[in-house]
Amino acid sequence: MRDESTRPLGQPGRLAQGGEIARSRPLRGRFDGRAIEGFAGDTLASALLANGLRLVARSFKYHRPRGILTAGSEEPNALVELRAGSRREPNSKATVTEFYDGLEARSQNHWPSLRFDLLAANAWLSPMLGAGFYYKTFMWPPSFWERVYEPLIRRAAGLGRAAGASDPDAYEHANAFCDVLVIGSGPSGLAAALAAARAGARVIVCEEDFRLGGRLLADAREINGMPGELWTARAIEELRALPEVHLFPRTTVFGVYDGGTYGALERLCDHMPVPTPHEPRQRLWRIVAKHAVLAAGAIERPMVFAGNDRPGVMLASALRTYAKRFAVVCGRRVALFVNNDDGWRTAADLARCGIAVSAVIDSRREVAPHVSALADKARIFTGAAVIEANGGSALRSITVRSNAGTETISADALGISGGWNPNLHLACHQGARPVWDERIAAFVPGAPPPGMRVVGAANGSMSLGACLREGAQAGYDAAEQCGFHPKAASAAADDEPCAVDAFWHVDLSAKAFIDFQNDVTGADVALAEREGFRSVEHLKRYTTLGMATDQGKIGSMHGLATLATLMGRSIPHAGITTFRPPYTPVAIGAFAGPHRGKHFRPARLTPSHRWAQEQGTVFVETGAWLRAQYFPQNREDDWLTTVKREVLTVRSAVGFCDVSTLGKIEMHGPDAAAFLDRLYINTFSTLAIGRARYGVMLREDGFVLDDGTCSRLAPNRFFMTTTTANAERVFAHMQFCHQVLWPELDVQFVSATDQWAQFSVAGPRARDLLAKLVAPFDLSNAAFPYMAACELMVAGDIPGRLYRLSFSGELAYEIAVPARYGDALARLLMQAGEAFGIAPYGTEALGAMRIEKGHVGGQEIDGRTTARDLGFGRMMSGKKDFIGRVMAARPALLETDRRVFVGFKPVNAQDRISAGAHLVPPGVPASAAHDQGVITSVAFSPSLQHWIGLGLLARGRERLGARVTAADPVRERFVEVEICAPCFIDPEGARLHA
Amino acid sequence: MRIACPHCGARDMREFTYLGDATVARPDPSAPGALDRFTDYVYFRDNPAGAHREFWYHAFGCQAWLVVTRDTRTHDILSVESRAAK
Amino acid sequence: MPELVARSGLEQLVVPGRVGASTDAPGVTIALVQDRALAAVLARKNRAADLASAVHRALGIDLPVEPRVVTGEALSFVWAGPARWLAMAERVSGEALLRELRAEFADLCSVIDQSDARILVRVSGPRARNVLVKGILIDLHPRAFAVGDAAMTNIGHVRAHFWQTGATPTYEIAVPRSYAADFWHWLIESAAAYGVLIEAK
Amino acid sequence: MRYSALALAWNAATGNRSWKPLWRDPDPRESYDVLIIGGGAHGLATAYYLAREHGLRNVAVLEKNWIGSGNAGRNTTIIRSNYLLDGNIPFYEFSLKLWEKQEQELNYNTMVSQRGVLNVYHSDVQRDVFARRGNAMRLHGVDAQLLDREEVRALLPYVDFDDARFPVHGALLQKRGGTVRHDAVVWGYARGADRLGVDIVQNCEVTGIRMAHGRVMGVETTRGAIRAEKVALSVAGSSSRLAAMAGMRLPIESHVLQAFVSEGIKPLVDNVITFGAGHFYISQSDKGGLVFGGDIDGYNSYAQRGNLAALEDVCEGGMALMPMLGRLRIVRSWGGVVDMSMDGSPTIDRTPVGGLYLNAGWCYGGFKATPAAGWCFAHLIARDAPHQLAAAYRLDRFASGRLVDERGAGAQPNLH
Ligand SMILES: Cc1cc2nc3c(=O)[nH]c(=O)nc-3n(C[C@H](O)[C@H](O)[C@H](O)COP(=O)(O)OP(=O)(O)OC[C@H]3O[C@@H](n4cnc5c(N)ncnc54)[C@H](O)[C@@H]3O)c2cc1C
Ligand SMILES: NC(=O)c1ccc[n+]([C@@H]2O[C@H](COP(=O)([O-])OP(=O)(O)OC[C@H]3O[C@@H](n4cnc5c(N)ncnc54)[C@H](O)[C@@H]3O)[C@@H](O)[C@H]2O)c1
Ligand SMILES: Cc1cc2nc3c(=O)[nH]c(=O)nc-3n(C[C@H](O)[C@H](O)[C@H](O)COP(=O)(O)O)c2cc1C
Ligand SMILES: [Zn+2]
Repeated sequence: MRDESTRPLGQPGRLAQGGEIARSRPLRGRFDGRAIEGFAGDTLASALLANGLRLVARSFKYHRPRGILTAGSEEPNALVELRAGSRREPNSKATVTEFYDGLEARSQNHWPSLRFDLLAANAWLSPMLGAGFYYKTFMWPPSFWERVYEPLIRRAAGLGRAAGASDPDAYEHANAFCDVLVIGSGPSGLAAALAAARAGARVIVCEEDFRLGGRLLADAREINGMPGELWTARAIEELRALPEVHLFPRTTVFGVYDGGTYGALERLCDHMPVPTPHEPRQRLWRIVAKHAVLAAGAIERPMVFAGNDRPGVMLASALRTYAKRFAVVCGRRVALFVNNDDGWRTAADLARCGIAVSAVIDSRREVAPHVSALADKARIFTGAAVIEANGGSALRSITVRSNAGTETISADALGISGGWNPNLHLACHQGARPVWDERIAAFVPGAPPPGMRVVGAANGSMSLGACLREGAQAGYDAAEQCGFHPKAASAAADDEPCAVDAFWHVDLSAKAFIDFQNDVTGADVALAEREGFRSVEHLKRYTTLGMATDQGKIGSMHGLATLATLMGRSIPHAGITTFRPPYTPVAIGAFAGPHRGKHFRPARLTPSHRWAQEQGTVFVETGAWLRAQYFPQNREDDWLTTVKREVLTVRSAVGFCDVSTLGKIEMHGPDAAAFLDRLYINTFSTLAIGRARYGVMLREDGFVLDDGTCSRLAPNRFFMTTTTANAERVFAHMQFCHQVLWPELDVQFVSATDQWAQFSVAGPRARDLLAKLVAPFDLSNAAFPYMAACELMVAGDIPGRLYRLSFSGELAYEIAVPARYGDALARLLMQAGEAFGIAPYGTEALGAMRIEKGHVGGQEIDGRTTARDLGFGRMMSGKKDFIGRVMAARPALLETDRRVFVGFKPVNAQDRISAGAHLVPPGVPASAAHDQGVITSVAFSPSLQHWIGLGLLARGRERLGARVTAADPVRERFVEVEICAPCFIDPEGARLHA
Repeated sequence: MRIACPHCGARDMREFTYLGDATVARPDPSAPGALDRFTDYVYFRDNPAGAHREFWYHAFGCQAWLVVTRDTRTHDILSVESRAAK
Repeated sequence: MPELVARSGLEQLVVPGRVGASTDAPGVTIALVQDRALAAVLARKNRAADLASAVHRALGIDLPVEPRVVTGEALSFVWAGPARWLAMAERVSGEALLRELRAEFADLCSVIDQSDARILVRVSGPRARNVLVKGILIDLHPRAFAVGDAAMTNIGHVRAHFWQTGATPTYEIAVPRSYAADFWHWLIESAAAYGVLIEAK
Repeated sequence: MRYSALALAWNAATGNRSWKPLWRDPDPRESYDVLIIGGGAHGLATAYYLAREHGLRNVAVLEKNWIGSGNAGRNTTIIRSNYLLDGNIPFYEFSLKLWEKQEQELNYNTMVSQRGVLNVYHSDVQRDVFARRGNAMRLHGVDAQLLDREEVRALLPYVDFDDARFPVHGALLQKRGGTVRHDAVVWGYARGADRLGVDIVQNCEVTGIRMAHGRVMGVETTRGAIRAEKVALSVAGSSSRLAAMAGMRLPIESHVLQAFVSEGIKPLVDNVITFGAGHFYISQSDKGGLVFGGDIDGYNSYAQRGNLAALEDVCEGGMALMPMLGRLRIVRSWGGVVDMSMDGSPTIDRTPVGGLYLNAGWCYGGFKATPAAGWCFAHLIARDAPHQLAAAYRLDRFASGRLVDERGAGAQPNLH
């Protein structure tokens, strides 16, 4: 077996010459473990076909054998698992996967193997498994759904297997701006790009293929009398030479967003086994374009008849692509089944490659002689149809029904062409509805989004001559509107015949596939119609028509048309489902770009971060910041030991903590005091210079927004702090108040959060320590009492600030220096504080001490509490207006049984209380009916040697001394606690005034 | 969506934050019936399908509060004014 | 009393030398700009015009009224929003800059030290623009953004204020100090493919 | 025809020719006892319960497009009752109980899948906030479990525990939460209501509300005027527009919320997971697509589509939580117009206009409420008195201050 799989297949399908492939660069890869060969310039699909492999996949529901249908991103069948390990990519389209050396791919959705798939038995059950069958069964017994039915369905569904491991590759974002964005590089796109670029406009051309040229790479055509590929090469060369032109191959425009913003995905390294060093795998572009030219071409439609999914049945245009571009023959006995002139060109194009077409079956009764002349060597059936494609996992023959009766024709490839759908996806992303064009029996774009022009085949203009004219005109117009002076275009070609007659299905059997990938058949559409799913949107959702990875590019139109026919409505009346981004599937990693892992969001670092790292600090994510949580020392093996030590050090000696994360705002101006009065519930205009005050702000709805301190440094100069979490919101709120509500106030403010390194220095020895740092500044109580604030020199000549604020309840200061000195100040504090037994403390100790002192924090200011709830009722000035004053007087906010801020201690000192516990009266069941409040914050108090808590309790302040049960069922803790005042240490404040 | 900030130029919407209805005005807090009016001001909104005047804050840019008139059906921006003092 | 040493906080990250792809010449050159004082200058209500004339009288330069940077002999001003600027001076302390501005223009504006609030990075070289477009959603093409132009925007999730100082092109980018490490990471990652030279200051 | 495996087999044997439409497609009559505006899940459930529980069968549901074309047809299908506030828990729990027996009652497999909903947390503070919520649920008799890191690892081994900006510390789990096949809910209720005599009228847009003497008289529609003594608004994102027809302004803004689905893959994500440090949640549909979403775009919109910024934000969250998502591809994105209310909670109430009832303000979370909202709204319409389970959802709460603000975000809809 091994031998067989490594033996090259010898590329039996490869033509001896031709093709846009580099025969000098042979490549090897593996498909299902078997060696395959190809050349640079191949896709996996062209290589598979060249190697003679036609069965490449199993279908979604019935596990039917499937081959390659198309040569583009609309491929519904040939989906493979590409690469291996953590790079495995399920559902990769072989038709757009560039072949590279070492490529590894596997077929998917079968058991045990691609060739012998036992699940193909589903096909026998297909009458029972029609559209929406699962809505009608699996209901009994109810408990079986999660345990039996759903796991079965889930396992059967889905196509490929995800890697299931972290994606090792990098993704990048990038932004681009241009005058004209050209989407698609076929003749229409190139003509547009040339017209605009020659005039000097900034042009970006995005092409999803790895090679530019569109259908010109695949069809044998002439432009300006030269072969299409030559014209293309010259056009590309000219564009490349222009400085303001950017050509992006391998780049799919996947979405159109507001304001002329386009999303595009550039695949930088998908054509190699692993990305080159320093390169991302893919780059997501946001392109802002003044104008866009949508030249995305058209997508050929299949024909609907029994067995139309048989490997070997391919779009006629794909046969041409494989032959001309890849020098690959898809069969030796080729037939065509078409309803339009263009399909006939396949015969002529294949003939040029030496492949004879044996039969052409056209559903139309009449075919123009110059069209049928394109297949002069073939048997011609008009007014005929292929009624069945026969064979097993490869096409053997077709059954043709014509006036002459039914006959079976041997064929190993059948090219089908049901006409062309303009590729108008992107023209509709902004909600424009397509309009029906009877001439080409297809929808064409309605009003495209502002700034977009749709040209060429995408616009329903199918002939090459028209494509070139329209493209050039659009490029011309766009450039002109950008202020350039373009010249008239020069490229010309014939208007080849492209007549088409609508033809939607031969039959509606359960073997006539409409949506190949989701196995939606004609029978499903008929059933849906019968059951009342008569809106195209209902049809889609009930049958899953158009919901697979190709998003209905191949089959939707037939489904909708069939529904319309069944209901006796016109197609435009029945309508079409909505086109939504992305145009083709886009990797989630690409959207996330560089924002993943540790860089999902920036980690804001405090000025002393580096120093703290050196101390072996444990950090904690607090919102955007990374903060020191605690500073474990030798032999401290659990966090609580450390935190206890840190707290006790502060309470007995001195400690310090980086509090630079607080939001800081410098506010200046003659009306600063007046402005503050309106922001805070309490008054600041009366604040003396050199003093600080605690302040509370409400939202306009009367609930507490934030708290902090504000110091007056000079008559018209204030410095305020906000909580770390709310800094941005408060700042924006203040800007709103100033700019929108009270523009008359002469006040200026900026954020100074990052300017200052600020440390809290707390403990009985704080003054002694600081004296060393700020000498000769007088720190005595008389000169610098509690709530004093000043500007001063630190460590000799560093301009700093000192505030006598205490969060810990100790004698404490907050000292600030410009942030660049923060690291040095931390080191200095350690050094100078050594004599006093200093220890740094982190957010845990900070939190513990604030709980000991009963200060409110983020858990209490949770957006539902009022100033009164939190005990700030008396701070609310009755003498002035302030934000939130009026609404704070709503009846429910004044009710006396509201849950208010109190403290809790365990009745049994050994008990641990937990935050998040609910409070119920003792002795009653812990049920909602008895729920009276909640514990919001807890800490172990090293001073008291037991756990303490803060919380919100109905009528709490009236119940001091009473007991409640703190019920924490999710952690199975039920603890009796005593209600107390929310201050556990030094309630008189002697320490902080020391 | 791109908003032409009168100060900074046209910028992607991700530079901005949104506050909604700009047709409301903060009532006089001392006028009679202030509570009702504030209820209206704080909670009740125009929410038209069509042109809508709304507050946007140029958070990552110049920090101006803008009044943007925008069609809520198409996201087309019809006008932008700034409330920041020049 | 030991002296306090200034630190950028990026010491571990800003290691002079080449990083990224080993191109012959670096596509991008990156340097941390230090020793520059920054001050926010905010005109008092209705005094922007007076301030502009006063600045013109005192310094001979015009305060930009749109997003641009104007460079004078000792002082430069970057537009920082309506009636707001960022004043910059080389080799002086923030305190000194503050004193000078307050002394000159006391009643016309509020002046607030921002020297430590930002980290300033200079990015230059033939591929500098390719790097910045990976984060900045503003058109940097010379037709749209030239030497002297400035903008406030975001780079990823980081607030940034930047301006172009040279045609090479050269840009100076100011980001909040606390975000500097994350920004630096992004910058180096985005530039790596072009070959980076990190300059000593 | 009753649905069952037997019925499937019998029909398969007879060429699947005897299946009947799930609902008739009647032209609207001139008058009804009750008109329900909006053929979303809520409107249809309301009609069903009006008929079933209150015997009101002269009822029509008027839908401007096709039923389920609104948020019912575009939501990410999550059901749960893991709320914090007393005003919410009993209501959503009642809803969950109705889901649990829905398929048997409707004889329609709506694929109620109680696969468990996990909200992961990233810090001790967040753990306690979740504990508070879990405890509130438990006090209401609702299942809730607080999982630690290892318990989460056992369930979700692919989550980023190590290299993450916000490492996962644990999760709040509601096992009975899960998903329901959204479209099936619409079709199931439609079929149920239709069989009880309700007229489901599609392509019938209400363009005006007729009133006289402070009472509602009927509506104008694109298919003519229809009389009714009771008119019930259940139009989700269009609530303000309909209210405006009756001269009312609502405490609602209409915002766009996007959602995304990946290509179909074999089973990968077995539960519903919500990321606590960014805007991201995910589940896998039975068809194999990963269905996920995040925050609203953040601006008023009726466009039913959003922008790139929100999409990128959601994917950043996804990659941060589950870096294995990187190579999986989004196959489709879409948007819905959600009725974001000022406190993040809905309103089921009478209005100042007699006979005009309002069911609105469901924000991004009204799908899970469908059965209970239908039940309570039907009760309100039939009895002209609020159902006690929806007692918190009164319109006067904004004036009184009795808000139901789960997030504590205040009167700014895009923060809820
Ligand atoms: C992307 C997204 C994801 C969501 N995810 C979830 C989730 O996971 N879990 C959850 O619980 N909730 C979720 N929701 C919210 C949920 O979908 C909605 O709250 C809920 O569907 C609203 O109720 P409905 O089904 O009745 O609304 P809709 O289905 O919107 O029904 C309203 C109907 O009214 C019709 N209508 C409007 N105006 C008129 C008129 N003038 N005349 C006649 N008819 C009219 C509309 O066409 C529409 O059909 C999500 C929403 C969105 C958009
Ligand atoms: N006679 C007929 O019936 C008929 C029908 C269809 C096409 N044609 C021929 O096909 C050609 C059409 O020319 P054209 O330039 O309009 O189309 P084209 O098909 O030649 O080129 C379109 C290009 O756009 C690319 N593209 C599509 N979507 C994209 C996206 N989202 N992002 C990036 N790239 C994308 C495609 O890969 C393709 O290369 C003409 O030669 C025409 O004669 C003829
Ligand atoms: C739970 C859920 C799963 C979906 N799965 C798919 C899917 O697998 N394929 C698909 O194309 N669309 C899927 N969709 C999206 C729908 O196609 C559609 O976009 C959505 O219902 C909104 O409707 P609209 O896009 O027509 O406006 C899904 C939607 C939901 C709500
Ligand atoms: Zn701006």
